Amino acid sequence: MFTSFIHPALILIIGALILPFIRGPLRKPYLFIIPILTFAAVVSNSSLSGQFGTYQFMDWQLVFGRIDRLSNIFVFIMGLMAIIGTLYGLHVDNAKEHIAAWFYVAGSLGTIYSGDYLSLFLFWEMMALASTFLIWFRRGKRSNAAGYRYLIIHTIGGVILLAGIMLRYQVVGDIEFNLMDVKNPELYTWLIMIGFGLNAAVVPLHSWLPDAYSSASFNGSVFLCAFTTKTAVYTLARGFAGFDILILLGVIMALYGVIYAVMENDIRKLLAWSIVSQVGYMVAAVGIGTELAINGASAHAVAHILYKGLLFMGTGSVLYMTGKTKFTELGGLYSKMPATVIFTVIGCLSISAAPFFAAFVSKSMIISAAFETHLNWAAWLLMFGATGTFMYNGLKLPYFLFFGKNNCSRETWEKAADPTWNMQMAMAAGAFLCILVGSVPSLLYALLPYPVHFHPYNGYHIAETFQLLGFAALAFFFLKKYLVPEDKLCLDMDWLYRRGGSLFVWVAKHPLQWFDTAWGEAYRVVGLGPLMIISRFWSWFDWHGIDGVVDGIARCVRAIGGRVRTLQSGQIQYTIYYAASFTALLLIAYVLFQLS
Amino acid sequence: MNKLIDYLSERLTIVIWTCYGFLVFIMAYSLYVDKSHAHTWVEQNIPFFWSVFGFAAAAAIIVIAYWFGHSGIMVKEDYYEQDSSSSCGCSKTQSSSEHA
Amino acid sequence: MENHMAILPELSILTGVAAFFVLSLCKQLDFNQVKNTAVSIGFITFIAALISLRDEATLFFGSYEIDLYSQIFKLMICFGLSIVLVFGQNLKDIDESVRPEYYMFLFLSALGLMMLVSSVELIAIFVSLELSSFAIYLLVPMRSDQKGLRIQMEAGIKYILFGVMATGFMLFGMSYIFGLTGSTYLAEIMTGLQTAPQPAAIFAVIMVLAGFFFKLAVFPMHFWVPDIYEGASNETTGFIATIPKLGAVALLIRIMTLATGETQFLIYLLMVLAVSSMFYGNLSALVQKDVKRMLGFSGIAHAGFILLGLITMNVSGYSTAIYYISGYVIMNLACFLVLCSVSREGENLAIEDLKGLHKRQPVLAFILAVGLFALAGIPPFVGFMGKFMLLTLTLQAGAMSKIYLILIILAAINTGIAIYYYLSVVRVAYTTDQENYPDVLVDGLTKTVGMALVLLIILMGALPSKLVAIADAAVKTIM
Amino acid sequence: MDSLIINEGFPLLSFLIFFPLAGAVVMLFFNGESFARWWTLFITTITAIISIKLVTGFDLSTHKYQFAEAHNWIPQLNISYILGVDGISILLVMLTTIIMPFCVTASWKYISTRVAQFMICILIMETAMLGVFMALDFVLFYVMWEFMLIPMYMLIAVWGGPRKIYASIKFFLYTLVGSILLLVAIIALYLKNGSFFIPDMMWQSYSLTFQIYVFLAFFLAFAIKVPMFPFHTWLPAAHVEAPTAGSVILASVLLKMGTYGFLRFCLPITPDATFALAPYVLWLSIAAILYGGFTALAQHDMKKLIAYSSVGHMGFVTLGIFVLNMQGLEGAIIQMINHGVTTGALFLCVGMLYERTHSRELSVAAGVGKYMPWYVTFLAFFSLSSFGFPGTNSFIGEFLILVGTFEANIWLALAAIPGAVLAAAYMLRLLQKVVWGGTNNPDQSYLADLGFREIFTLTPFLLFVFWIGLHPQPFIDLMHTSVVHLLDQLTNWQQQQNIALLTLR
Repeated sequence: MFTSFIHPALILIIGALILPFIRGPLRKPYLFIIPILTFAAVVSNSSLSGQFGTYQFMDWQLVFGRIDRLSNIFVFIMGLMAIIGTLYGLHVDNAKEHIAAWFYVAGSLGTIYSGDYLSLFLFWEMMALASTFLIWFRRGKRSNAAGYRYLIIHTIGGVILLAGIMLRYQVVGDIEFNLMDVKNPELYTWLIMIGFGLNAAVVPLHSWLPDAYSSASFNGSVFLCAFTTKTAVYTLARGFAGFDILILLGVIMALYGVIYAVMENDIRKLLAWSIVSQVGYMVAAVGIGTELAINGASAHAVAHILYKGLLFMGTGSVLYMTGKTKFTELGGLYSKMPATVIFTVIGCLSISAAPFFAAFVSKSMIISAAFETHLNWAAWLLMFGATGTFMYNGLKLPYFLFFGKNNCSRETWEKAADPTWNMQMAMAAGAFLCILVGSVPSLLYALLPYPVHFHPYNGYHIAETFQLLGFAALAFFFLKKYLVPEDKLCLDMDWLYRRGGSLFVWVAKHPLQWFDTAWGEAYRVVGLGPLMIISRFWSWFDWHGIDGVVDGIARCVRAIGGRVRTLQSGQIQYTIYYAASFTALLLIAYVLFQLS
Repeated sequence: MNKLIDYLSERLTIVIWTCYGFLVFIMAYSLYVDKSHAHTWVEQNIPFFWSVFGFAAAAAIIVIAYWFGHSGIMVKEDYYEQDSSSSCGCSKTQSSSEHA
Repeated sequence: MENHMAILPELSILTGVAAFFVLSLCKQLDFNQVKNTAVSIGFITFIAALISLRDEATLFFGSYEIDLYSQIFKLMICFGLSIVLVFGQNLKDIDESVRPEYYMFLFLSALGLMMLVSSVELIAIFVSLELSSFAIYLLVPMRSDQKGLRIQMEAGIKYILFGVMATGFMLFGMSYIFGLTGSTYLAEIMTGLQTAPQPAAIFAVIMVLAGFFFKLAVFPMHFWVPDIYEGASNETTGFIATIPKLGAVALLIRIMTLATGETQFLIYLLMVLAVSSMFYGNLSALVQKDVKRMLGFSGIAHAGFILLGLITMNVSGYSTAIYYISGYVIMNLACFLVLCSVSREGENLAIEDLKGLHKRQPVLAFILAVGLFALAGIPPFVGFMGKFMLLTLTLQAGAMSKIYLILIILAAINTGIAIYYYLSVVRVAYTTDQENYPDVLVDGLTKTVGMALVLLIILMGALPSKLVAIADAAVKTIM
Repeated sequence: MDSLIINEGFPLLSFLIFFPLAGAVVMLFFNGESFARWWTLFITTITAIISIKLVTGFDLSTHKYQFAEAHNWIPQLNISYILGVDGISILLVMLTTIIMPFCVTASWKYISTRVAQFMICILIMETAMLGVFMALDFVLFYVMWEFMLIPMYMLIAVWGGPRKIYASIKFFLYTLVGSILLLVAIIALYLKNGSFFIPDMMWQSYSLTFQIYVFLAFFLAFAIKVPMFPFHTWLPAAHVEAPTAGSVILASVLLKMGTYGFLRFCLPITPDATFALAPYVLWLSIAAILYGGFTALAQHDMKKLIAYSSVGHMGFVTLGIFVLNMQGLEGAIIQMINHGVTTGALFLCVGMLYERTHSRELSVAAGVGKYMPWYVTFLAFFSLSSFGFPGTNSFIGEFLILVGTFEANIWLALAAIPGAVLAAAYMLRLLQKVVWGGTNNPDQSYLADLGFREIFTLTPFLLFVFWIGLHPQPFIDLMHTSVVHLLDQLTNWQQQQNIALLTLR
C-alpha cells in the first residue's frame, strides 16, 4: 500500500492514450488491467486524507486531490463501476469506445477529487465531452442528433457553471470548492447550483437524460447511468448540503420519474426515468443535509450505481442480443436468456428496496432522515415513490420483459439468447455486490462519510417493507391490465369521453403533454431552430447590409469618376468654356478675398 | 430454471393462493411486531397501515399513470420516433442550411 | 574657356540636332544607323551632363546661369531623354521617311528644356520654352496615320492652340512684371517685386505660373493632356509625359521664389488647384480604358501633389518637389517603356491588351507592376516617400492649421482613390492567363534599362536622404 | 532613446527581417519549382531557428525594448531605422517566424503553378510582417505595414479561388484606405514632438481633442485589420479565396497586427482618448463576438465559417485589451497567439481536405471521419481548442479575458459568455458534420488519409495547443513585465489627470 497520492484519472487517461497501440491478444488483458490499476489507486488513496496534487496555476491554487470520507466513497464506487463496465464491454473491439468511456470515468473521478472550481470545471467538461462520444458511438442518425443535443445542453450547463464560478471568484476572491453558505444564497450560488443540477437531471432540467441514455450504445449506457448524475450528486452534497430547495426538487424528481417510468414502453428509457426518480431521493437527502441524510445520499448513490448498472447490463444484453428495446417487441424471454433473467430480477429487487437487497439499506436511511427532521410530507411522498419504484421496476419490467405476453417477432425470438461470458460475468459481479451490500450493510456503512447509528434490519422495518411490496404486488396483479401496452386504448378513451370527462382530459392533456415535451422540445431546438434562423439572417445581413455599404461606396466613387470624365469631352470649345469659367470664378474669389 | 417456471405456471392457482397466504401472514405479523421504530402516529395506531398504504399507493400510481398516459402521452410514444427522426437537431438544420 | 565647357551638354545635344539635320537631307538611309546614332548621342549628352554637374558659370550677359540647380535638372533631362531613346529606338509608329526629322525635333525640344532650366532672364526663358514647345508641337502629328482617323493631327492642332493660349497668359504676366520692376532679370525682379504694388505683383506671378501649369498639366490648364497623350505616338507621349515636366517644375520653383510679400492668396489658389487637379485626375482616371489616357490623368493628379511642395514656399518643400518630380519621371518612364515594348505596331494599348503579360514577358510585367505600385504610392517605392514627405512638409509649413490639415487629408484620400486604377492594370497583367495573346519580344538593352529603372525606383524610395540633400543644396543656390 | 537596450554585435533583428528578403531576391534568378520549394523551406526554417535566440536571450526583468538597433535613415525629417522587441511584440515575432515554414510545407502540393513567384511572395510577406512587429520608428512601421499589402494581394489574386479578383482588390482597397488616415495621424504626431520614434510619442500631454482625432485615425486602420465588426467584411471574402498558406498567414499574423497596433499605439499614445472611448470599443467587441458567432453558425463553406469565427475570437482579444487590466491584457496577448495557432491550424485542415475534395462545402466534406481517422483526430483537437475547451490554449486566453472583463464590468462579461456557447455550437456542428455527417454522406471512400508531410505540418500546432493550454506560464512570463509597465503607466496617467482636474477646480 503506497502512501503517496496517485491520481486514478491519470492512470485511465494514459491507459486510454496507449490503448490504440495495444492490439490482438494483448487487448483484452490490457482492457481489464487498467481499471483494476485505477481501482487500486483509489483504494490506496483512501488511506490518505487531506489535500494532494496541488499545483500553482497562474495566481490560482489548483487542488487535484482533495481526499476525505465523502470523496472517498464516491471514487471508490466509481472505480468499482469502471471495472464492471469495462468487463461488460470487454468484447467490444472498437478501441474508441473504451477510450471515450475511460476518459469519461477519468472526468468524473477527477471532478470528485478536485478541491477547486477550476480543475473541477476542467474535468466536468471532459466528462461531458467523453460521454457525448459514448452516445455517438452507437452511430445512426438518432444517436448523432441525441448526442449533439446532449453536448449542447451540457455546454450550456458548463457555461452557466463557469459564469457562477467567475461571479463567485469576483465576490469571494478564491476558487476553493467547499460548502456554500446555503442559508443566504447569492446569484452565483444559484448559477453554480443550476450548473450542478443540470447534470443531476433535476426536474425541470432533466429531459436530456432519458433522451440521451436511451440512445447510447449498449455498454455506453452502462457507464452513462453510473457517473454523470452521481458525480453531480457528489458536487451537490459537497457544496449545497442543507439547501432546502433541493428537498422539494428531489421529491418532485422522485415522483415525476416514477410516473413516466410506469408509462414507458422502451425498457432503457424506463430505466433512465428511474434514474431521475432515484437521483431524486439523493437530491432530497442532500437538501435535508443532516449527517444521516448525507450518509443516506452516499449510500444510496453506491447502491444505485450497483443495481442500475446491473439493470442496464441486463437490458443492454437484451438490446445486444435482440436489437430491440420495446416491451411491445419483446416479452416472455425467460426461456431464452435465463441467466440474464436472474441477474435482472436481482437488480429489480434491489432497486425496489426488497430486504437483503441493496436499496433496502440505503433508501430507508433517506426516508427516516426525512422523518427525523420532521419533513413528514417529504417522507410520505418518498415512500409513495418507493412503492411506484417497485411497481414499474420490480414488477412491470421483469414481468413484461421476461414473462407475460410474448410479442417477439420470429427473428427476434431466434436471436434472443444469453450474452457473451464477459457480459454475464459483469452482471454476476453486479448482482453479487447488490446482494452483498443488501445483506451485510455494515460493509457499506463503514465507508460512509459520517459515523452510522442506523439499523435497517428490525422487525418493524421488514414487516413494513413486506406489506408495502406485497400489497403493491397485489394491486399490480389486479390492475395489471391497465399497465399492458396497446390493447383497448381507443375504447378506454371512448369510455373516458363518455364519462364526460372529455373537457377535463382536454385540459389535462395539453398542459401535461406540454409539460413532458416542452423541455425536451426546448432542448431539441436549443441553439438550432431559432438560432439557425437568426444566424442566417445575420449572415444575410452581413453580405447585403454591411458589405453592400462598403462596395456601394466604392461603386459610388467610380460613378463620380464617370461623371467627371464627361468634362473631358475633347471638344475644344467646351474646354475653353470650362477653363474660362473657372478663371472667372478665380477672379471673383480673388476680389472677394481682397474685400474681406 | 425454465423447468421450475413451467412447473409453477402449470400449478398457477396454487401459487396464487400461496401468495395470498403469505400476505395474510405478513398482515398478522405486522400486528404483533413492536412499533417502537415507527416514526408517526398513523403507523402506530392504524392496523395494517402499510398494507393499505402499499395497495393504495400502487393503485393510485397505476391509475394516475394510466389516464396520464392515455390522456395523450402514449399516443406521443411514436411521436418521439417521428420527431427525433425529423427534427433531428443538427443534421436537419445543416442539410437545410446547405440548401440555403 | 572652361566656363564654356559648362554648357557641354547643350553643345553635345546641339551637335546631335545638327547631325540629324544633315541626315534628314541625305536620301537613302540605314535606319539602324539612325537609331544607333540617336541612342549614342543620348548617352553622350547624359555623360556630358554628368561631367558638367558641378560646374558653375554665368553666361550670355548674366541671362544664362549654370549652377547646381540647373545642372541637376539637365542631368535628369538627359537621363530621361536617353531612356526614351532606348525604349523608343525602333520608333514603331513613326514613318521611316521622317525619322531623322523626328529625332532632330526631339533633341531640339530637349535642348530647349535644358536651356530653360538655366535661363534666369525672362526673354531667355520665353525663347527656350517656346523652342522646346514648338518642337513638340511638330512631334505629335508625325505619327503615321494607321487608322486613317488622323487623331494625331487633331491632337497636334489642339496642342498648339492650348499651348499658344498658355503662352499668352505667360507673356501677359511677364509684361506686368517688367512693367512693375523695369527689369527682365529674375534676380532684380525678386528684389523689385517686394516693393511693387501688391495685387498686381501677385497677379503677374500667377499669370506667369499659369504658363508653366500648362506644361505641368495642372488643373485647369490640363485639358490638352488626355487627347494629346492618346493622339501622339507612344514614344512621343513617353517624352511629353515626363521630360517637359522637369523643366516646368524647375521654372515653377524659380517663379515661386519671386512671389514675396503678401502671398496668402497665392497659397490658397495653389491649394485649390492642387486639390482639384488631384480629384479631377484620379476620378477620371478611374474609368479609363486606354492606358495612355489613364496615365495622362494620373499625371494630372501627380501634378497636384507637386503643387503641395510649392505651397510650403520653403527650401525643403521645393527640394522635395524636385525629388518627387524626378521620382515621377522615373516611374512614368518605366511604365512607358513597358507600353512601347508591348504595343507591336505602336498602336495605342487598352488595358485589356496587357492581359497575361506575366506569361508573355515576365520582366516587363514586373517592371510595370513596380512602376504602377510606385505611382500608387505604396512603400517602399519612391512614390510613397515623395508623397509622404510632401504631406509632412506641407502640414509643417502650415503649422497644423485646420485648412492645411484638410488639404493633406484630401490629398491622402486621393492616394486611396488612385490605388484602384493602378491596381486594375496590375491585376490584368498578373492574374489573367490569356493564351491567344502572342509573346512580347524585347531586346536585352530595354530589359536592362527597365530593371535599372526598377532598381532606381526602389533605391530612391528606400534611401532618399542623399537625393533630398542634393536637392536642398540645389534649391539653396537659387534663393 | 533611453527606452532602448541597444544590441551591440550581430544585428539579430535586421537579420531576421532581411534574410527572407535576400532569399526572395535569390529566387528571382533561380526559379526551378522544386528548388523554390526547398529553398524557401530552408530560408524560413533558418529564420525560425535563429529567431529562437530572441527568446533565449530575452531579459524578462525589463520592459525596455531589447535587441534594439538604431541608425539614421532620413535625417531631414528625423526619420530613423529603429528596431526592438519587448514583451508585447516578442510573442508575435516568434509566432510569425515559426508559422512560416509550415505555410511552405502546407503549400507544397497545393501550389502547382508559378511556384517560384508564390514563394517569393511568401518570403516578402515574412519580411514585412516581422518588420511591422519590430519597427520602433513610425515611418518604418508604416512602410512595412503598407508594403505587406503587395505580396498578400498577389497571393490572393494569383493563386486564389474563383472570385479572387473581387476578394483581392477588396482586401487591398479596404486595408489601404483604412490606413490612409493613420498616415495623417502619424504626421500630426511627428509635428507635435519632432520625431518618429514611437516611444517618444507615448505619454505626451496632447490635448484631449487631438488625442481623440488620433485615436479615431488609429482605430479605423487597426479595426479594419483586426477586423472588428462592422469593418470585417473583407475578411470572409479574402479568406475564402486565398490559398491555404495565404489564409494561414492572414489569420495567424495579419489580424494580429491590428490588435498589436491597439496595444502598441492607442493605449500609450492616446491614453485619455482610450479611457474616453474604451466603453464603445468594448461593446463593439461584444457585438463582434456575438455577430461572428451567429454568422459563423450560418455558414456552410468551411473557410467562411472559420473566417467568421475569427471575427468572434478577435472580438475577445479587443475585449481583453480595452478592459485595461492585467488579466485582460495578458489574456488578450495569449489569445492572439492562440488564435494564430488554432485558426491557422484549422485553415490548414480545411486546405488539406480541399486538396482532396476540391471543395470547401461542408456537405461535400460530410463523413470523412470514416476514411481519414488521423485527419479528424487533428480536426477534433483544433475545434475543441477553437471554442476554448478546458485544457486547450484558447481556454486560458478566453478565461483570463473573461476574468478581466468581470473585474471591469459584469454585464460585459455576461454579454460575452453566449459567444462561448455559439463558438461551441458552430465548431461542434462543423466537427460532427465532418466526422460523422448525416445519412446522405457523399461517397468519401476515395479519400486518402494524411501523409507524413501533412502530419508533420499539423503536429507542432497541436503541440502548442496543449503547451499553452496546460502550462502557459512561460508565455505569460515573457510578456508580464511589459504589460505591468504599460498598466502602471496607464494608472499613473489616470491619477495625474485626476489631480490635474482637481487642481483646475
